[in-house]
Amino acid sequence: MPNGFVYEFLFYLFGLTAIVSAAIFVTRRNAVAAALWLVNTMFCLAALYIMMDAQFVGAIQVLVYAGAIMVVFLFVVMLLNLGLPPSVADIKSKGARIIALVAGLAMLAELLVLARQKLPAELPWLPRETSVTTPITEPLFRTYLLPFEITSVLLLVAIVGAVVLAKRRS
Amino acid sequence: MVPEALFFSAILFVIGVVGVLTRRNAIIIFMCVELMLNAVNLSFIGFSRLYGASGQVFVIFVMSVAAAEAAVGLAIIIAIFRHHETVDLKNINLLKGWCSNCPWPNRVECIRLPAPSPSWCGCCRYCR
Amino acid sequence: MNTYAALMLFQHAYDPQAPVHGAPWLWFSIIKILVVFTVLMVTIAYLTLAERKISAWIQDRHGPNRVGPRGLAQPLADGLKNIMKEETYPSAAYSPLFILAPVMSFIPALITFAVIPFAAPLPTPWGLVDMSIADLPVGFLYILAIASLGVYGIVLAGWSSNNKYALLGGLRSSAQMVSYEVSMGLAVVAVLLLSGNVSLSSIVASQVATGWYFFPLLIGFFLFLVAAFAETNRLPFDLPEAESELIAGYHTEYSSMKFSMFFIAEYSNMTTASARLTTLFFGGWAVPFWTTVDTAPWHWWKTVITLVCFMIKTGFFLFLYMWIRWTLPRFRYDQLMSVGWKVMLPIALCYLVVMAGAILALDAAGVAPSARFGDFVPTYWAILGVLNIVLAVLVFVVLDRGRLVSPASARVGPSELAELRAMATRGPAPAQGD
Amino acid sequence: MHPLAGSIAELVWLLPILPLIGFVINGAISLFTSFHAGPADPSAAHGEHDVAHAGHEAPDTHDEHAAPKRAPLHAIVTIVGPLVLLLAFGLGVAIFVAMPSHMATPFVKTFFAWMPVGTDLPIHWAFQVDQLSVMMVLFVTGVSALIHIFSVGYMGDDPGYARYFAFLNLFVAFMLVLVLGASYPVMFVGWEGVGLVSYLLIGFWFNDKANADAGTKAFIVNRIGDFGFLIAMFLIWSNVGTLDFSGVAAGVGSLPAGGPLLTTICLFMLLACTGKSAQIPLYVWLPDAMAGPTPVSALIHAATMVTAGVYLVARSSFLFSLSPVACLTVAVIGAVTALFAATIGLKQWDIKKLLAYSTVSKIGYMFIGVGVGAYVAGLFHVITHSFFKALLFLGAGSVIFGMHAAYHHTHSTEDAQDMRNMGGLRAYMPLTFVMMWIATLAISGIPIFAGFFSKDEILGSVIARAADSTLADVHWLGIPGSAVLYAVYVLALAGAFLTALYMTRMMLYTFHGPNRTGVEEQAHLHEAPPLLTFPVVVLGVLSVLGGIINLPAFLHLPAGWTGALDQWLAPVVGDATLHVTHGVAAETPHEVALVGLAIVVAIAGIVTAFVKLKPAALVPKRDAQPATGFERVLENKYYVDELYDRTVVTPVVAVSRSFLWKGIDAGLIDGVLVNGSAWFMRGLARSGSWLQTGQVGAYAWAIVIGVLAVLGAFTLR
Repeated sequence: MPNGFVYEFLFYLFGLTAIVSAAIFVTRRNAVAAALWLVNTMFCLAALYIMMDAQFVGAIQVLVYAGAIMVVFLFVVMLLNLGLPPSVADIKSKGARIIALVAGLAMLAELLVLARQKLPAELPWLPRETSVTTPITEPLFRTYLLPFEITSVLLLVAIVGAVVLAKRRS
Repeated sequence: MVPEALFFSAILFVIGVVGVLTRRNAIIIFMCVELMLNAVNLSFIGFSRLYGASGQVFVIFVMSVAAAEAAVGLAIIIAIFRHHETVDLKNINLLKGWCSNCPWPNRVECIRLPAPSPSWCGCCRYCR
Repeated sequence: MNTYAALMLFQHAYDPQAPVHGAPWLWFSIIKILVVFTVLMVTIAYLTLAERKISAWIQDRHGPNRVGPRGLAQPLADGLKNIMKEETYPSAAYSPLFILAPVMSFIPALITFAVIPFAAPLPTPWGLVDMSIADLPVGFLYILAIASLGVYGIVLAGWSSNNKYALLGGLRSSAQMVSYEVSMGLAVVAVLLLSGNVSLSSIVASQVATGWYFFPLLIGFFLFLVAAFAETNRLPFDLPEAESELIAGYHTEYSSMKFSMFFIAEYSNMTTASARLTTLFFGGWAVPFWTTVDTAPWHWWKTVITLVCFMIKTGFFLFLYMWIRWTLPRFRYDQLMSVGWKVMLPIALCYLVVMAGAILALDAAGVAPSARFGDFVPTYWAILGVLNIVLAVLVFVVLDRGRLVSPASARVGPSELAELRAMATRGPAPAQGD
Repeated sequence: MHPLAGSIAELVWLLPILPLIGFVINGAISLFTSFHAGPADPSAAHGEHDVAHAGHEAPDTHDEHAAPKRAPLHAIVTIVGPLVLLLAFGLGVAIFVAMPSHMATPFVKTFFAWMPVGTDLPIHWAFQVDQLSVMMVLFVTGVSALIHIFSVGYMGDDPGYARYFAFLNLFVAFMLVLVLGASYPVMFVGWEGVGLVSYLLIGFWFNDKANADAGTKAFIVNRIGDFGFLIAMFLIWSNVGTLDFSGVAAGVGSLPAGGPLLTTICLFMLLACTGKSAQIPLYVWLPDAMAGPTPVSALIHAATMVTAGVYLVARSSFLFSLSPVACLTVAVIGAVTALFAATIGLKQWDIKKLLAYSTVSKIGYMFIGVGVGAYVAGLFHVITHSFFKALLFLGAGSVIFGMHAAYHHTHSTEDAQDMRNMGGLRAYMPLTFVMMWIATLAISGIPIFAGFFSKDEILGSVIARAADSTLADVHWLGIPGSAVLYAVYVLALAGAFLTALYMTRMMLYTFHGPNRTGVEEQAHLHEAPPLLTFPVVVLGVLSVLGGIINLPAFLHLPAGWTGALDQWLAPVVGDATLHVTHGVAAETPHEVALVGLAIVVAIAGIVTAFVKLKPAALVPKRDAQPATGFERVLENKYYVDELYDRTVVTPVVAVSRSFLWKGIDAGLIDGVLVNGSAWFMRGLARSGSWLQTGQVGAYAWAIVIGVLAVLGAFTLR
């Protein structure tokens, strides 16, 4: 089990980077810059996943979120040419921001109180010899097979829906 | 490391919430929602350290749902942009049934009016 | 406890066939990073020369031959020129991203190399050193993930230049890469079916044991090859920088070293893609028909031979890149998209289903169940290979007949043609609807 | 291991399926050709004169002006309809042959768990093959097959030909489910099914409101009886815990014999029987059911469906035999119905109505039989009755067919079913005439003919039970059981006299005397085509020879000739019969004298008719004077329909109209609940619409506040 100073240091580093990036993302006026900060957050999260023995999920986090979803976001931003110049002052007024911050802090306080529960002991790390995809195959293809299959239907519906919505009617 | 992960997750989630509350750009709000989903994913991964690999499976599901949502949501945003030339949510309130600056904010009266007037906004289908 | 750990370390120190642990591992990693980076950079520099020489050869001329003996110092001169030239910053550009973009296109291309095993493990007094920088257990997914990030540099370059040609190039590139990424990922799933593991070293090990995947996964290889060309924005898919349409696409506004970095990124992408093709389909560093070299116990000369072998294979694919560049014309943009979505994606999906079914059927029929992971079984391989050939014949001969691949053959319908002609004589037609 | 296991009896599921296949095929043809094969429109098909025939059938025959229009795919229907019945009959015969001569236990074939209600009530879809059900299968499929063949000729030119055969096949399918079901619920499916098909067929020509009303009436009256069946089933289940016949037979012994519980169950079952078998007080639907095509009357309302009540009592003999009071009730109802319907039959002019009342009367006899515990006698009468009554109806159908054809040729608007318009048909329809006389003699109880043996066995059983049985030992409404039984005997005898009388009257008015049809029409009167006469002849033969299956013992025939049906049914109803007769075989005192008395009564009835009735004096319907006095009461069927109308229908309609419709439905439900809730919700929605700003930010705020509240609640917990 990789523990010790280096591990913890890196864990905190990635976590804090994720949080700082997210905070910057929320406050950027420029949509493209915001999206890039969000990508950074997602990278850090992928690193956290890998450090918590979820290597497969970490890889597809980069693949799906950073590589696909955020690219599509960027694509749309550019297609609509929204980034330059920052014409829309899309951040709300100061009062609204303060109220939102208060609500956010309240929610954070509540979440932290709730998170202070007694947690069970962590599971042992997988031995290095096993393939990293092995442990999730059992729940994915047996326990949650039906949701898995339904997800494929959902994706198909999403594809069709996106095509229909974005198609330019002549 | 699980409590730390939960801590990070909570903060990221709250940042996403605050983003949704303070922004007006539909795409940015969308990204904030994605951030919230990511925060939840982090919790799932943390819990999978405690309760087994099912948590990772849930993350996979969340990702596919997020992908589907991004596809459809962005398509909607493109469609809206084509119509309104903006993605500022302040101007997108068709859910209300009439536009905010319509002089006849009541659909029934709107129908009853005899002829179109130049002062109408023309943005709801009854005024048009 | 400490004594035991010390004993274990001690034992490792004197067993060159056991994996290396602890501090030596860190040092070896640093050394490998430095060496690989340096070699890669030099290779890339000389690839530019190779490209020009090969193009000259194909076009029956001499190519660069003034700097150094037979022009061998040309890359040095080019590099020097690029460093000395003036950096231009367009006033309307969004400068943070304008500067960041070349870096972001350069880095993913380089770090992909981190997981590729380029030679047999090297035994040292401190233990067995993997000849890859980091043998990630998710190496395969890592490759896909990092490859999908390559688009950022191009997209951001195009957008931040605030130039419409650059933006179009960036848009094209993002659409193109997203489209072909899917086919690429699906095409190589068949490799995973055969190898049963996602780590690249085990994929190579499986190919050593059972034979290269090129033959039993012929169509998958072909799909991957096409997708790799599209991913690297090389001809015939170099739409993002199509000179004739978009001046230079996303790097129109770039000059000097920043422009150069896009070139370095492109060539390192090519190198990485060639290395990936080698690793996934051509047995990686394995030497054909010489099992002694490919298997333990390891020895330093085996490492050397396999490294050379790997370089030859990768070099072949690099040559293929250049060869094709000077052979095939560029696709039109809509053709590119329709090939990606209407041809590549369905074929990749069907291929995956067919291969999975075939493997299942072979397993059920009891044709050497161990063939996938352990032994080389000619029957198994022959069946899959013949299946692939039959499928290829089906796709290209029977099914096609001017339909399946026709999106790529630039056919314009009569009405479309009339419209285009009208446009040519009268100027653009009035916008319809909307 | 049951002796039938693995034999052809395993194919018992095929029996209802075969007619069902016919139903599907014919029904599909009917559906897909519905444009042409809609209900016959009498005014369109027959010109103006058929308007007067409202309520009577009007097969479109022999139209000399245009070639007869056949329904589409006529040939397929013609082949499929009767063929499935013949196949089913063949299968029934095969099962019959496969059965051993003495089979102690029924062969129950379970197919699937149909309605498993927890572990308390495992209802399976199961068929029971025993002597009783096989007997019923044989005569149901046999008679039905003949009637199907008859229908091919009779209904051939009807536009709804395919629909007709679809219904007919469906009816047989349900009837087979009824007789084959191994438990009350399965039987109930058939029970309800035949009721449904009866409704469909009575209203076959539903363009005419009278026909549709007759169908509705049959349906509703049957439903009243079905209610009794359901209650009886619930009582059995709650007290015995099962609904399988074998299970109930085994479990019923634990109930107090003759106690109020058993009597209640049996009486509710009797209610069901009176509905299905048209007994007092629920007989009123059967005469009206003559609105359907004549073969339907023959099939459903004479031969098969109406005997379901008798079958139910026989099938439940293990219940009835334990409750003497209920048995006596059955017998009394049967006797009263027999006499009552016979008196009405005396004055009917419509040939089919007369036969309908005759049917009611005859089923009364069967009820007497099964009521006094002579189950075999009752079932014997069921079979012989199905022969001669089907014969009578089909003969009447031939007559109507001929009459109608004649009137059709002359475009007359006379009533083709009224006996006053007939007379002297002997000359024109000799074969029908002979066959009808055979049936008349059979129903009257003249020796040799089938009806004689079965009727006398019932009458003899009544006397035997009156002398010594559990029935004689109890009191029924304060009257000693033996007295009741003697009264039943007298009533039945009187009914027998009247039966001979009105049947002879029918024959006299129809076939004898001068012809009153009209001079022009006489030229067109002729015998029915062979397709119609063939089943009639077959049934005629059976009516003559039918008695052979259960010849009485006093004939002193060699062993094996007498009492065949008794021995055959002994494993099913033998125990119950013995239980009624104190465990010894019933001995009828003075049996020969009683038989002689019955013969005398029957002959007296025939002679009386010949002496008193003067066919020559009869005038056609258009010239007839309205009847007076008691005759008028009889002609109007004792005004029972009017009585029911006053006491039941009118109050129900009035309450429905004034209170349920205008008060509850329009006022409370529509006014307060539907519109009121709509008003309420509209008000609520108006107030809620203030919250709906259309701004996504506002909705996001709403969600966040909700999340804060929920998380807060968790925090404080």
